[in-house]
Amino acid sequence: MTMTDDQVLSQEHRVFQQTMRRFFDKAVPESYVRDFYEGEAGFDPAMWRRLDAEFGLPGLAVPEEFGGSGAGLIELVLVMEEMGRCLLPSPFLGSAGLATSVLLRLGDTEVNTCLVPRLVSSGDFAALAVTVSSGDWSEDAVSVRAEGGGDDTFRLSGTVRFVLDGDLAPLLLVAARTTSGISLFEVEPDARGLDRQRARSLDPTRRLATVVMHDVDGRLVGHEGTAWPAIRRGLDDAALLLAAEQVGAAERCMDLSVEYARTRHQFGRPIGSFQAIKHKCADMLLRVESARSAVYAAAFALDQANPQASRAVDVAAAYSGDAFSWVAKEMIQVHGGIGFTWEHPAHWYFRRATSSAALFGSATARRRRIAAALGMPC
Amino acid sequence: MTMTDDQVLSQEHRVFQQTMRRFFDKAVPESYVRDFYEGEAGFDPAMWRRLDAEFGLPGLAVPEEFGGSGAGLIELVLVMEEMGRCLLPSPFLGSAGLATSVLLRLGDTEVNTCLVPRLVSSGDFAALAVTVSSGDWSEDAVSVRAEGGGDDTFRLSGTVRFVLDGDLAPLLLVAARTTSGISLFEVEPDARGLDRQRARSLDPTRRLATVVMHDVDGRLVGHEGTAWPAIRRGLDDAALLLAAEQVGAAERCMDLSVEYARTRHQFGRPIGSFQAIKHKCADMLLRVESARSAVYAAAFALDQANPQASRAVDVAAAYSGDAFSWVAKEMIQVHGGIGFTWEHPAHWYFRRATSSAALFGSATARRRRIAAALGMPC
Amino acid sequence: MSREWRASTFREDVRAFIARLLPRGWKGVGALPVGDVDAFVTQWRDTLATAGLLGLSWPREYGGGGLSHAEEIVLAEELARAKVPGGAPWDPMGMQMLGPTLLEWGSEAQKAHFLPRILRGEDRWCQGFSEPDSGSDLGSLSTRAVADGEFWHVDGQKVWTSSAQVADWIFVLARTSREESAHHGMSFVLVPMDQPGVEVRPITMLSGEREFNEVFFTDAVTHRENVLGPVGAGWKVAMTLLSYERSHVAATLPIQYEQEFERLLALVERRGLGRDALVRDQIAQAYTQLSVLASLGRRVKAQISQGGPPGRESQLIKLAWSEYHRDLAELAINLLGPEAMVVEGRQGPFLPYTADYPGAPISSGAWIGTLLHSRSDTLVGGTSEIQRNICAERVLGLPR
Amino acid sequence: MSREWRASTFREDVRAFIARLLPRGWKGVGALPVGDVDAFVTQWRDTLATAGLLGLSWPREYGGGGLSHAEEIVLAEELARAKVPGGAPWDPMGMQMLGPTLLEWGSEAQKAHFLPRILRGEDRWCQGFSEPDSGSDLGSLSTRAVADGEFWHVDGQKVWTSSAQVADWIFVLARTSREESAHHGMSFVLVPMDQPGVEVRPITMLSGEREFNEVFFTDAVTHRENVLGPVGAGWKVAMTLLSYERSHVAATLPIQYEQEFERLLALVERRGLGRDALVRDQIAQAYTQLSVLASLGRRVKAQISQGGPPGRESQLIKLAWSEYHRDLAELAINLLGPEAMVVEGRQGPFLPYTADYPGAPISSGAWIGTLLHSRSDTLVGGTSEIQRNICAERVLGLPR
Repeated sequence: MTMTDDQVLSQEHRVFQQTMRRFFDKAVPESYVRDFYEGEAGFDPAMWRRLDAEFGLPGLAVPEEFGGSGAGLIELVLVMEEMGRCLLPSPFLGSAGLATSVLLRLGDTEVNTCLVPRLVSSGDFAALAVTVSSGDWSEDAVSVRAEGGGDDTFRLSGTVRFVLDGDLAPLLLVAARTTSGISLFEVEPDARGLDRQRARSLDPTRRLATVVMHDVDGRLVGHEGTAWPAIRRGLDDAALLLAAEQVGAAERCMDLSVEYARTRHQFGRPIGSFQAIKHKCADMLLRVESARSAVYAAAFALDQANPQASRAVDVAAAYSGDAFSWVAKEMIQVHGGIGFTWEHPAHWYFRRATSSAALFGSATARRRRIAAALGMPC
Repeated sequence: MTMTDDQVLSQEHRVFQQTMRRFFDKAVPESYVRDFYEGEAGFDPAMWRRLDAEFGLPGLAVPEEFGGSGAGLIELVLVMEEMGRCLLPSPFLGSAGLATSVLLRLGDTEVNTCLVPRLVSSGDFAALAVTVSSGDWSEDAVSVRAEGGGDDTFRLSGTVRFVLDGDLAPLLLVAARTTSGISLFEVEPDARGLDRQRARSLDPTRRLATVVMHDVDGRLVGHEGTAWPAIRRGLDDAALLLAAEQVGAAERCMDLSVEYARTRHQFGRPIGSFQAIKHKCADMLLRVESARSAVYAAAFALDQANPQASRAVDVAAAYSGDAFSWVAKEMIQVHGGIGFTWEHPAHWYFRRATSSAALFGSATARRRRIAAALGMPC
Repeated sequence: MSREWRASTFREDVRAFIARLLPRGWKGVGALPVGDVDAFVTQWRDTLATAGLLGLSWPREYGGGGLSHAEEIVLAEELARAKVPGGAPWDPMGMQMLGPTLLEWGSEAQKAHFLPRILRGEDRWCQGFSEPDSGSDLGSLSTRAVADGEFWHVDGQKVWTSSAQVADWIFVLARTSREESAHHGMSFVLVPMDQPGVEVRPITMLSGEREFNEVFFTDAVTHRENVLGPVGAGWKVAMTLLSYERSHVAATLPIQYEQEFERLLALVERRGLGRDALVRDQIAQAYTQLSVLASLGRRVKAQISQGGPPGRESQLIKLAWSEYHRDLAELAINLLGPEAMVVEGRQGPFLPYTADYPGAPISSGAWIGTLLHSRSDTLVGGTSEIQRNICAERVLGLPR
Repeated sequence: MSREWRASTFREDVRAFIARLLPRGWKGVGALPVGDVDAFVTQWRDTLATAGLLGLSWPREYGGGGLSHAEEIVLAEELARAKVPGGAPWDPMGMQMLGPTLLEWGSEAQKAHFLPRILRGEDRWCQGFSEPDSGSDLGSLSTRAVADGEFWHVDGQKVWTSSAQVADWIFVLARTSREESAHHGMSFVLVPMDQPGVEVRPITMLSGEREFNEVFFTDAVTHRENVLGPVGAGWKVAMTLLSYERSHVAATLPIQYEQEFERLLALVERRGLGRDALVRDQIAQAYTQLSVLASLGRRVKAQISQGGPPGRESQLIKLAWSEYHRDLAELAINLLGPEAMVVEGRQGPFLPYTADYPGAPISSGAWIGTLLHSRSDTLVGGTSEIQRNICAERVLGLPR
């Protein structure tokens, strides 16, 4: 159990953070999110273009040689915190966080020079279909089968649920099992035998889809049978980014609670002067700052290719998921009746927290991995 | 899942309860318990005689035909609550609660007419050695071996830990495995090859011993190979009585905490006016009354031979153990520094709670049984 | 047509009666297609009315069954066991809350007028207690009723009023004297809804449903005879009403929660989670809590039925059940795993304080509904924080 | 004999130095026979003193090492990693708390007199802050110091004073003006223990050990030059002192807790519990908490070492660690099962805020000691309740 060395945000990081905060404060007010609840909209192409045009966010962590900005996971983490704070509905997590990360981690020149640049400054985004109906993000759980001919074209069959933006993404990547193991495939959005259905999300700002394939043509991405390590590492990256999003969202819940507790009066006093409320807010603070510390530590560990980075991700993900869920729930309690209305944003965060707790694997599953990593006999 | 019918204490029960409360308030003040902490004393024969002479407590639940008072488990529960309240150090639980119960549940005429009466109005008490070194109170865990000749005399070998009053009890009963199964034996206290060592208890008011046997003569009690069902049911009875003791002790912790919170001032106010303390006390009340309800319900179920009585005992035992532990811990927190001193009785209750949580099996083990009883596949 | 019920054999009789009426293989209202629920409930209310099972404990002169509160509770239990409702969704306000309170505090004229109308379904009632600035702090409410000749004039705003959109009358706790002390100077005023001075605005809840409302009074009027109990005694009358609600809820809640727990076991079995040691422990913990609270509830009920005062345990019931249910909903959602991200099947409806309808499916939508609504369990009717204050102050005597 | 240490290579140098001195197979003080601990610690303190590793950040003119606070922290970390103490049990009071505070607030004469004596072990110090009626509420303390010519006269009572029975001096926070406002009118007074006006009565703790004391002042006297900082600035001086304590603890605690966690893993392995899914989840939860709090601590440390103000996270550290450690002790006891009923082996000694000595056995006695003492973690130095108040009020700005 070696601890990593001191790691802390640089001055540049703080400036970047403030830039993002200012942008999202203005570009994503409550009314913006409300539209996703009230209307049928589920994706805002204009916003996606702005993220690219103004900040190059889709390519933020893509090396410069492939068209990106060459930043690290820590910068992605800072972005995700801000997106979580305002609950931005966006393909950012699924595309920049997960799919791009998996592609890069394949370490394949052709992929890097052909596919990856498509996800930078093109307006395109990607979806990665890797779960199965049980929603387990593990190697064993990959159930789509790919049968191949002599060339790089395979025929894919199977169902994948809970695919982030899976019904919309112009670039659809599918993890499937061939005779030689897990491989990655690109599937054309309009391919024959492909059915993509948007799911009725608990959290309307998190777009999920079920992807059904019957003998769908898929083009091999990278080498056959060798995709799992890249997917596994990409899932680690995505889990960490999800944790960062949870930190930002949880902090916003805390801020809303503190603000309400300061101004709402009952029994002739602001409710924030009652210890029960006060202590709840203190516990929110403890969880938010603890989660943030774990997320930063894991991001630095991943960026430095620390051999224990994966365990650090498990720790950050398990903790942040639980922390956000707790904070979101207690926010409703602090708000009393008003927190229980459709109108108040409290439930948006509660829905996001509940939904996120199950994305990429539960806290319990992460703890199973931690126990194994600690060398406990299985 | 059928609920039992309404069950509530009768007026007679309440009178009995008050009688016991008055007796113990007077006979077992703090100074009485303190002697068990300060001195070498570990058993008070005079008190044991008084419990018998004044109230017939050792034979309370023994049928009248065998010399007892013929009361039910509910009466024993009421006694145990009061003993828990004052933390009476006594062989009552091990002898009247466990050993006598096992003997009666053997349903053997000879046992009932010869052995049982020895435990009523004689000043004698019994210890039952049934655990193994791992402290698991299950059938599989019985590891003492008995090798028999033609008559009722066997030779016993093995080690039993955590035997209530095992070093002192004039009547020593041992559960051992013969070729035909678990059997019960009586061992003479001065038998050759028998070694009884008092253990250094975390809770000095709970006397525990390790009993080591090398080819010790044991006289068969009841029939060979058929003792387990009686032991199992006796352990249920004892677990319920332990739970009752926990309820009484937990309530006393609550009373001490409330009293302290009313009188101790900090920041110019009684600390009981702060919500953090107030809510802790409310949670103590919730746990105490919930535990008591579960214990009474299980006692009525056992007394009525309800087929689900055993599950009710598991529920009461699991809940009461956790409840007492929680209340004892929070009592120290409410008391602040003073609760952390040797002088203050808070730690007596904390020790009793910690120790009791492991006696007759943990709450986790009880929940394993509950899950099985709910029909979940194992 | 109303049949006679005998107290001595009431439980057996009513159980047999219900069993005879229900369709074969009846699984509960929750198993009906969503669109059929209203029709079933309407028809079922008629059945109960015809059988003399509405207002069972009310005097026969007011259209009731003439039995005691004990049989009323038995009926509630048997209906819950049979997985059928005790009336229409708005009936509890009139039948379980206002009715008994009228019997205790009402004038002869009030009883003779209102009680039969409640049973016949001619008057639907709703409750006007909470206000926007007096959520957990009823003592501070500011809706006023001012007497002027034959009428009271009511001004103010109430909130969290269920069924207001269908109600004919509202019972309002209003300040009727200038005295500012918290619990004095209030009166319990019955106000007709169908007048220009009363405006109802539905509140959409976090689940998207509209069960609660805001009710605005702008010079609303009601006749001076529509004060229940003495002028200035409103707080006492309101407390009477709430105690009737509590005893009813205490009797039926354990049964509903047992049925819900069985649905949870079915979920575990369907998902094949029963061998997971962690899940087993969580399920056993939930069962332990359920079982313990049911015992606590029975102890309270038995004390009351023995005629004794409800002990200090009674104050704990609402607090304990609400937190149990909140935790159970979270457990169910955790067991669903990623399925909880997607609403499959119907979404569980809003039922304050209680589980989803018995017989509800075990698909994610039903449990998501339960999860969303369970967040109100620890808020509605006094937050858990207030409940703990009350326990500590009134039961344990800690200083305010 | 004192050797020179260089800042640039300090960590490597001191690590090698310690490694060379320790016996082969060194497992930590906790692995020594109980009777050998005192002798080892005394000898080890001499070794550190000889090597110039006491008062590392103090100026050389006062006998210190002339390095910075950063090296002091590195030294503390390396000693903790090597499972050896940084001095005698009473040294932290003088070396980590009073020493740096003297350097910040003391007169030249005070520094020249007291600092070398602390390092040479000639003066042992103890702390007089808490009072019987001012546990978590230091603002209300009532011990008074009154100036009379050349002397201050001290009257009152302090409590929870560790090492008072072996100390030569006590630093006392005393009221020195009639002004009753909470944090004003206090001074920080250094009082010699060896005089008739000072009486020490040991307090036996719930574990049976005697680590804390009551200290009674009855017209105790100290020279007027023994006030540290300006008269009336006692509160500020005391806060300086506490902040030094906190930064030291923040650096070493994670290391000690990691070592303790490894003992817990050893316990799980020895008891064969590693395949139990519930135990695995509990262990993973504990590890998650440990790891998260270590990250939080490093973030605070890094901010401080970057010269920035400690962020709002720093206020959380004590609260979080104390509750972590309390929970960990309970987990260990649960894992022991029935063995926890009996004290086997030595009982873990009292070490406020920290784990048992590194290298301690995994038998029940050690964990029972940890359990008993961990109950004080959430009390000593401000209860968790007070810590939460402070977080909410000072960090989040909630009203008092």
